[in-house]
Amino acid sequence: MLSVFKDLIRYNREFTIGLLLVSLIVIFACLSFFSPYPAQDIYVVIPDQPPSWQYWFGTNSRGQDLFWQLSFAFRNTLTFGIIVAVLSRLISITIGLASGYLGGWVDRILMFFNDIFVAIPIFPILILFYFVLRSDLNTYTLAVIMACLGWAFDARLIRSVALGLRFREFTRQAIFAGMSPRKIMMEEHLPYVMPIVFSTAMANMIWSIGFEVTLAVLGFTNINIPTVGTALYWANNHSAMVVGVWWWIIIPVVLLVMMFLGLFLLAVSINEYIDPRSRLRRMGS
Amino acid sequence: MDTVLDVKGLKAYYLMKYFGISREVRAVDDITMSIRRNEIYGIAGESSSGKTSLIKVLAAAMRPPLEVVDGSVRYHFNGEEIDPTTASKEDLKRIRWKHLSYIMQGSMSVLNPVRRIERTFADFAKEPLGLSGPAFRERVEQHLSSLKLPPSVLRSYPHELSGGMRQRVTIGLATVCHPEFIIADEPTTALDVVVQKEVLSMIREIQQKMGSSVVFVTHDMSVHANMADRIGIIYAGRLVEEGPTRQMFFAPKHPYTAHLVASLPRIGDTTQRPALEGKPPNLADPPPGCRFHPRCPLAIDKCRTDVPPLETVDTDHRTACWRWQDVRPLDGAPTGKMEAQL
Amino acid sequence: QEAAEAPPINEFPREETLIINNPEQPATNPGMFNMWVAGNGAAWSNGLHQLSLDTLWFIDPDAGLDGALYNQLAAEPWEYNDDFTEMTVNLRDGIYWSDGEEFTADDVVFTVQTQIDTPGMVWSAPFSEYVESVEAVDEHTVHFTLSKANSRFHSLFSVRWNAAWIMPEHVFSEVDDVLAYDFNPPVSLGPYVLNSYDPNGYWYIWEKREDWDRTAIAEWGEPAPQYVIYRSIPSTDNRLIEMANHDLDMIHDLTPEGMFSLVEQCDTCRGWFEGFPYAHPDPTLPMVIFNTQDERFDDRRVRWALALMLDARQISMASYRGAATLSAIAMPPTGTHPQDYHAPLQEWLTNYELDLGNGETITPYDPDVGLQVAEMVRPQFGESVPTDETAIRNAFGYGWWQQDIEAANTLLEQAGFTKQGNTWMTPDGEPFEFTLSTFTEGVINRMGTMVAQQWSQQGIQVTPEADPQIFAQTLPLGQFEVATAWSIETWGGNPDLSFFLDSWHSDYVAEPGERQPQRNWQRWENEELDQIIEDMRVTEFTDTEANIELGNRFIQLMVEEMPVIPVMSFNVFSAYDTLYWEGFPTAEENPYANIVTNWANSKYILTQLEPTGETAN
Amino acid sequence: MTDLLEIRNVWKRFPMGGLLSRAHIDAVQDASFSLTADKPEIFTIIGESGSGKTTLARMILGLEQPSEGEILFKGQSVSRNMNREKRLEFMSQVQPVFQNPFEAFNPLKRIDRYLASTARQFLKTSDRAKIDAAMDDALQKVGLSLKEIAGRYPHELSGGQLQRCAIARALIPNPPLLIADEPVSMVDASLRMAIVNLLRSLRDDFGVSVIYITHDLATAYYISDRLIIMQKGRIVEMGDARVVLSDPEHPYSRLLKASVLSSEDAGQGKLATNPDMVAEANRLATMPSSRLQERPDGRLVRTYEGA
Amino acid sequence: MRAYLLFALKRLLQLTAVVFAGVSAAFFISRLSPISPVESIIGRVSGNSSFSPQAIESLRSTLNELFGLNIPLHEQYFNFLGRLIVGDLGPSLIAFPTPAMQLVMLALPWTVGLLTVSIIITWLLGNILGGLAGYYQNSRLLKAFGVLAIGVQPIPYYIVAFLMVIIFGFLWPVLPISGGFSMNVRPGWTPQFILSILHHSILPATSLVLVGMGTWFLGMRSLVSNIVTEDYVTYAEIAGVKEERIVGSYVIRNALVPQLTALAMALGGIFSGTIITEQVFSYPGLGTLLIRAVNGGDSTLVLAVSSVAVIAVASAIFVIDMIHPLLDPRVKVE
Ligand SMILES: Nc1ncnc2c1ncn2[C@@H]1O[C@H](COP(=O)(O)OP(=O)(O)OP(=O)(O)O)[C@@H](O)[C@H]1O
Ligand SMILES: Nc1ncnc2c1ncn2[C@@H]1O[C@H](COP(=O)(O)OP(=O)(O)OP(=O)(O)O)[C@@H](O)[C@H]1O
Ligand SMILES: [Mg+2]
Ligand SMILES: [Mg+2]
Repeated sequence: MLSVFKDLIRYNREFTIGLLLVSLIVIFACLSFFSPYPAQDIYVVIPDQPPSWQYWFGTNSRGQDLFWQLSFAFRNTLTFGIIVAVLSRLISITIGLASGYLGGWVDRILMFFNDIFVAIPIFPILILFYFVLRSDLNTYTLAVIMACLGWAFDARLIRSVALGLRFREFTRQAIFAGMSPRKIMMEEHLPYVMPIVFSTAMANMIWSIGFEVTLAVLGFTNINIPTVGTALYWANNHSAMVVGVWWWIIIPVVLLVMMFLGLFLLAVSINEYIDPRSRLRRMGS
Repeated sequence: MDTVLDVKGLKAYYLMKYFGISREVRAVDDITMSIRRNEIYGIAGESSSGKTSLIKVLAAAMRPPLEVVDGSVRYHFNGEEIDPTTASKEDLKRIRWKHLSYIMQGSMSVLNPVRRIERTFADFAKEPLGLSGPAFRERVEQHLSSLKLPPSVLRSYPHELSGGMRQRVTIGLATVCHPEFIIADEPTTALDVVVQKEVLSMIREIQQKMGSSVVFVTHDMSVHANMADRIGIIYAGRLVEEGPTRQMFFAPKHPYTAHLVASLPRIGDTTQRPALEGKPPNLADPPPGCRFHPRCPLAIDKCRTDVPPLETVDTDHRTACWRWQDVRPLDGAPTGKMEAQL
Repeated sequence: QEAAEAPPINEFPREETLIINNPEQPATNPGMFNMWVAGNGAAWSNGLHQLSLDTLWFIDPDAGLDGALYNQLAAEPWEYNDDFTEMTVNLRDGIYWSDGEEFTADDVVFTVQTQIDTPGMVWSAPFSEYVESVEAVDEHTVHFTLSKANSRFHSLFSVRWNAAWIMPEHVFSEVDDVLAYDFNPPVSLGPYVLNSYDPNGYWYIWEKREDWDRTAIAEWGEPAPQYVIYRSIPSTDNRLIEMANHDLDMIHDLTPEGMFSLVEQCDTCRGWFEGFPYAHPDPTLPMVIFNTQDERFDDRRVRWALALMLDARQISMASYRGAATLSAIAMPPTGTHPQDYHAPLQEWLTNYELDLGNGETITPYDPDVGLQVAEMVRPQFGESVPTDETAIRNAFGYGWWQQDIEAANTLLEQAGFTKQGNTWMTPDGEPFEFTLSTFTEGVINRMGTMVAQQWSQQGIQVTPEADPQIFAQTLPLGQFEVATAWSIETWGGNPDLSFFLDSWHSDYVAEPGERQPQRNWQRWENEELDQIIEDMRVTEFTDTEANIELGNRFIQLMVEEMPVIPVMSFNVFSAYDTLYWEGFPTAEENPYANIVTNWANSKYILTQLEPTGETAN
Repeated sequence: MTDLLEIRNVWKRFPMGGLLSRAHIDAVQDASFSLTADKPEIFTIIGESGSGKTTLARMILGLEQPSEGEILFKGQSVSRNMNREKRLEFMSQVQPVFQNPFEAFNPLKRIDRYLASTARQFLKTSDRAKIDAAMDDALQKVGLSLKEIAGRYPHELSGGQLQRCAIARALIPNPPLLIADEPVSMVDASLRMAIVNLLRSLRDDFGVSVIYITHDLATAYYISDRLIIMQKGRIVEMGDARVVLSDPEHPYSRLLKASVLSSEDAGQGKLATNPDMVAEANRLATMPSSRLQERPDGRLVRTYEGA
Repeated sequence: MRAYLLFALKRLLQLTAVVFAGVSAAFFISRLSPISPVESIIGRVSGNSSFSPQAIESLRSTLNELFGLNIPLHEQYFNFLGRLIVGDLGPSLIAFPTPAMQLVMLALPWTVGLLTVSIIITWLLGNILGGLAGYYQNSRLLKAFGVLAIGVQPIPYYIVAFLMVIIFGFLWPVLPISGGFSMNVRPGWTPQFILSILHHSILPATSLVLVGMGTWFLGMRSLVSNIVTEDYVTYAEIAGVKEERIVGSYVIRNALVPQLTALAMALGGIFSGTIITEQVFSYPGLGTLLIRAVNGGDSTLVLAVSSVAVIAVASAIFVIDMIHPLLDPRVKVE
């Protein structure tokens, strides 16, 4: 594993750049553990200071040092995105593989639910959840809800791959080797859907963070928890852009873009690594 | 003699780079051969021996990572000489389908699944034929009927046709412009015997009618026996023997050929047939010397170190074996004398 | 056919048009103008109640054109009988509805009677409760017989920002189902009629009546703009941009930062104050409200301790960037109140002694906090910050409680709280922690966050919770521990406290979990308070001196008990552009009206405006 | 004589078109035959593509439910709806060998994984040593050894080795019956004989019966004991392999044999088929009423009413 | 043809089922809302003057009765289903007694209009550019576009929309930043009105296109780069088929099929985008209505908006499903 990693770093530029970007953001997010200021305190520094040596990312109109504030925000947002991505991957893999492999009425029932989840407008539901849960709607709760709403699309993709695998000879071989359906799905078919899982995980993160930002900007999340979304909410609340405190908006956006670019590059290069086709070619035959 | 194609010392490798480690698969390794006008040349060999790779070079259908590293390929069409490995895009376009056409391996997937057959025909042949509208359509229908296909297939989508029909459509596509040179890669694999025979006889008919040359590939020796005028045997990227069909079958001069022609049982004959032992060589790391030596019953020390040259042993018959004189037909090999029983 | 003909393009010449920001969300039910029905989605602040409807009196939160009390449809002030069980109103004559019908006493009677008869209308409940009967004595005299003594009954017809509007009897009496009627287009009793409106509710255009002089406003002059457009622009940034582009003449509210940047970017734009702090103080009093039904806050020592832990300067900076008008007393420092209450009470406050319970006393009041804040913002805003002491006191407030952690700790200990490490424990031995409900945005949210933070720093774990339903549910239903909002609102232009105080009577305090009627959100009960309220009920509204006396009693009681911690007035960053129009009210020269655009009083501004002569090209 | 496998008047009907449409295709029509337990044999099914060979095999493997008729294995009815326990029991008796050796194993997984799983499930043991022994035993039967195979990925083996591994896997539970659906059609000439010879030795040396499905008449003649020839879902001829192939009687059987290309004719370009034979075979395929008739030499031949 | 009708029928059944499940879910979730419309109206109404507790109590019971909130939940549910079939969900609670559907219908054309246009533009543009980028993998311009697409994609939509307002409304004020049409034209089928609508929709639509395109672009690009390795493409190239033809009819055409399915599935998420659009550009539409309904605890209106959204999305998916067999002859209409 480690050698693979080394190889990837040495020979795959995309991987290296991606890793660099993502590590930067992750390290940045982890710095929040060493923040000299509590996350929610306001008016701890002079407000509205542009980026400088003293305040690398400037300060916002709430008197917070943006460097530390954003490191909290990225920690929470990253955690949120990862939880959503992981949970919804678990659901979509389970549903997709089961639906594709088991077929028949299982498939029909699962896809019926899938269709519902696809057609349901998510936004009203999220807002309703906010009104029901209010400040209990923290990062984790929201992540779980988003995960429950965000699997349908990818489950269908996974299903279509699994559907093809179902009729492959090695699947039948596995059946007659006495493997249980669970084992076949998880050990035989899963590797084939991993590339999809990776690339959709990435898309899912963008999607969920986008939603978080949307909700936060409208004030429909717990705005006391620093996230990228609430950072933008507060910036908006203080008319940051028209007032000229551009760094309050531009810096988180740049960091966000860096993070996704990094994730994207990682996904692409890892994909190539785990894609059965290219893996076979690499192993030589 | 009237040669249409000259291949000299052709080397075509798959050059691959994975995370900095470069590997080459020597799929075509130093092949020299020539094809004459109005003949059917069969290429045989086990799978992964480089047949398709060679064909791709000949058909100017190379895609990275396949690259020609050495040698030349020359076509002679109407006194014009053209090397498909170096020719410009325009030159290639000029000869394509009019002079040179190609039936790709896997006829199941070479037709655009969302396009009606007639549109595909128009895409492929309208320009080279220089016909338009009804004239073109008539020409296509006529051609299809010679392939025993009703005109209604033109309105169909590929998935609506059976495997045999699709194969015939592909052959129709490749031959509708009456090219001088047809390259066919396993045109009958995956067809049942009845259909296979039909398709083969059709290709032959067209070839004879147009006087074109055909190079075709299959590993089914009985197809070669009935189709080809000459046969080339490829083993691990090398041409190991080449000669007129009868000689190849009845008097092979390479142990691998001898094995190939003898390996298949025949109805009415229950002699125990031995299988070729060992594993086909890895083209990324082929054995030194004669590449067949690890599996060869006749192998001597020399075979392990020295590459045997392709020597002419008879008219039109060349072989690359240090011990060709010792090669004898194996037990159960066809003799040409034994009438197919009953 | 007619439909094929393109309708004329309506041009609204810029120099004849006043464009006003309607702070409400775009109307939910844009074609609905029947404002008398509760919850039918009719928009109010889109010009309907400012320009088209009218009622008997207006009481301005500021100085007013000729005093704060306007006799609008009434020809003169109300007349009560001696025991306040009857009220007689004389109406103006020569007032006409926009459809030519004359306004008479029948309209007033119809308005009251219909609402009594039709539950589900906005004023049904109070009319049913207070009115025994109503009759038209003659064309221009209405006589109310009240079901019980009520010296403030007239306030139902007195607009501070809104009041019971008079219905056109000749229209509504024809209507079968008053509740379903949309009153579109509205028949107007004010100087403007509806010209057109956005079917999506984003804008409404009003056009001056040709017979504007047959409306009550004529008394104060001719409204200058031919057209008035109300635009709803939910995004504050867009408001700012539109004004900077001169597509908006009056903005209801901006963020403090938005205001600072607007005056920088637009030469012709300004706020209520020419310079810092720009904002207009509304006659409401943002404060910290304790739910006194929570036993931890049912102890004045705890409430005082929490008050002493606060640093008002920081709160002012955090919420308003310093542009707050602080007030230590339970009285918004707005309108005429500083002259009536704040200035006179300075001395009493300065000498006020707080008994800490352990034998020590302190004098907690710092009379110069306002001056200190002014010094704090001077480096950033320089010349725009006033230098004159009275000006500063008017803009930044008089004084506030000195932060005194030691005294606060003493008080808490006296109340049985203990400090373990850096955490305060309640007498029950639980950690002293609670949630502070606050607004979702704006200055009140910032104030709440800051207050919570200051308490947290002293070892009380306080979590601010942004609550979108704070006024609709949280406060009325008592679903909070501590909140930042307000339970005090006044007329502003009059020292009378009836606007909020009557509802603080202990008779109205609801059981925990029940809905508390408007305003006594702290659910505080106090005998002395009840006495003040009962005294007020038999004091004539116009008896200024008696009312100020009552006010002083109230304020002193509040200081003593601290059931809420008053912080400052609700300053609204209203802005206006003087490129096309001039004559707007200002803090210094001519504070004749509240600049806030959604209040019905804003119509008086139209009579004072004059075109500058600038035209759009 | 006990029956190992008995196929009784089995039909398989697939619906075509929509839910409400009545169109269907009879992939297998009225097939009956049986294999005895006492004498292992190679039983060959031959026929054109689409004639129902695979469908028949799938029904025998219990992957498809016959529309009509019954399939009995050792007297027990084979059903698609067996519970897992029954199915495992059944699978330990009947094992398949698939067509494409390169596809038979997941390219991302080691091969021994399948062998080990088979051993664990069907020999009901989790003792590593026993499993290894069983694996090695089976591999030895096909001329390989565990040492050669252990830890290797499919791409590291040749097609012949792969196909032998697949057969070895099928042999682990010591099933009396193997079903091999075109096990050699995807491998080239030099490998083909290795597999075919292996099937033969399984019968001769280990007493395994094999149902061998193929297009290839030559290998059928070479190894099989009995065969059936199928055309469009119907069995048209059945009997001793050598007898039938030496002298096919049904027109379709004859067409098949005539279409076999022979290397004896090398260079003569014999590619023509007698069109009348094709026409006759196609005509019979569509005839509605017909039945199998026994001939004196023991074979059954389909005859048609009105033909 | 008959087969196609049967296929349509089956899909229609499925559509009904999805709609039923969707609106039922919306019904029950909307009933979870802790906000009572009655309380918020009382809050608003009594905010204007001092009401006594008795007055409030009488107002409350009146309103509860008026709104029909005093019957059990399951009865409300069956009422709701019955009313949904007739297309009248009853009066909105925050705009009583205006029918909720009337409010929805007022907002619907704007949302549907803006979304349809921008989705179609997004989809076409993204797919065509993505297709070209996948085919001409060495083109500098398209590569740059790819980098841009990847870079723009993660920017929150709110920011994109907001930057457009700042740029085109503030720094360089050339386009209207709020409203659906100008105040000086009257609604109607007149050229002025239509032009005004188009003019006002430029910024909202562009912002939607900008953020949406990246996904399609990237998706299409990777799809195409797989398709170009398909045999039928290679074969057409070898045969010297014209390049435009290959790109159009062989490559992009085949890739569109999965992209169409993806479009159907992406529709469910679009409503969230419009809410931001409406907020930032003060554009009329369903999103604002929904937020207002939720804020006001108007469960009828929430349901009306959600139901219409579910039906709209499900129908759009249905339409796409119906086009699918026409686009891909392999899809069996069974
Ligand atoms: N795109 C490719 N990249 C790398 N190696 C390849 C590629 N295509 C083929 N090869 C390798 O080149 C060698 C020759 O392959 P080729 O397809 O020419 O064989 P073939 O004789 O046509 O086989 P078959 O009978 O299976 O068609 C094989 O080892 C194969 O693995
Ligand atoms: N699941 C299915 N649904 C519908 N039709 C089917 C199904 N499986 C097979 N068929 C049809 O049944 C017929 C018999 O198919 P089968 O696969 O059994 O033929 P085969 O003899 O194995 O052919 P091949 O030699 O090509 O493998 C064919 O016409 C096929 O289209
Ligand atoms: Mg090949
Ligand atoms: Mg088959």
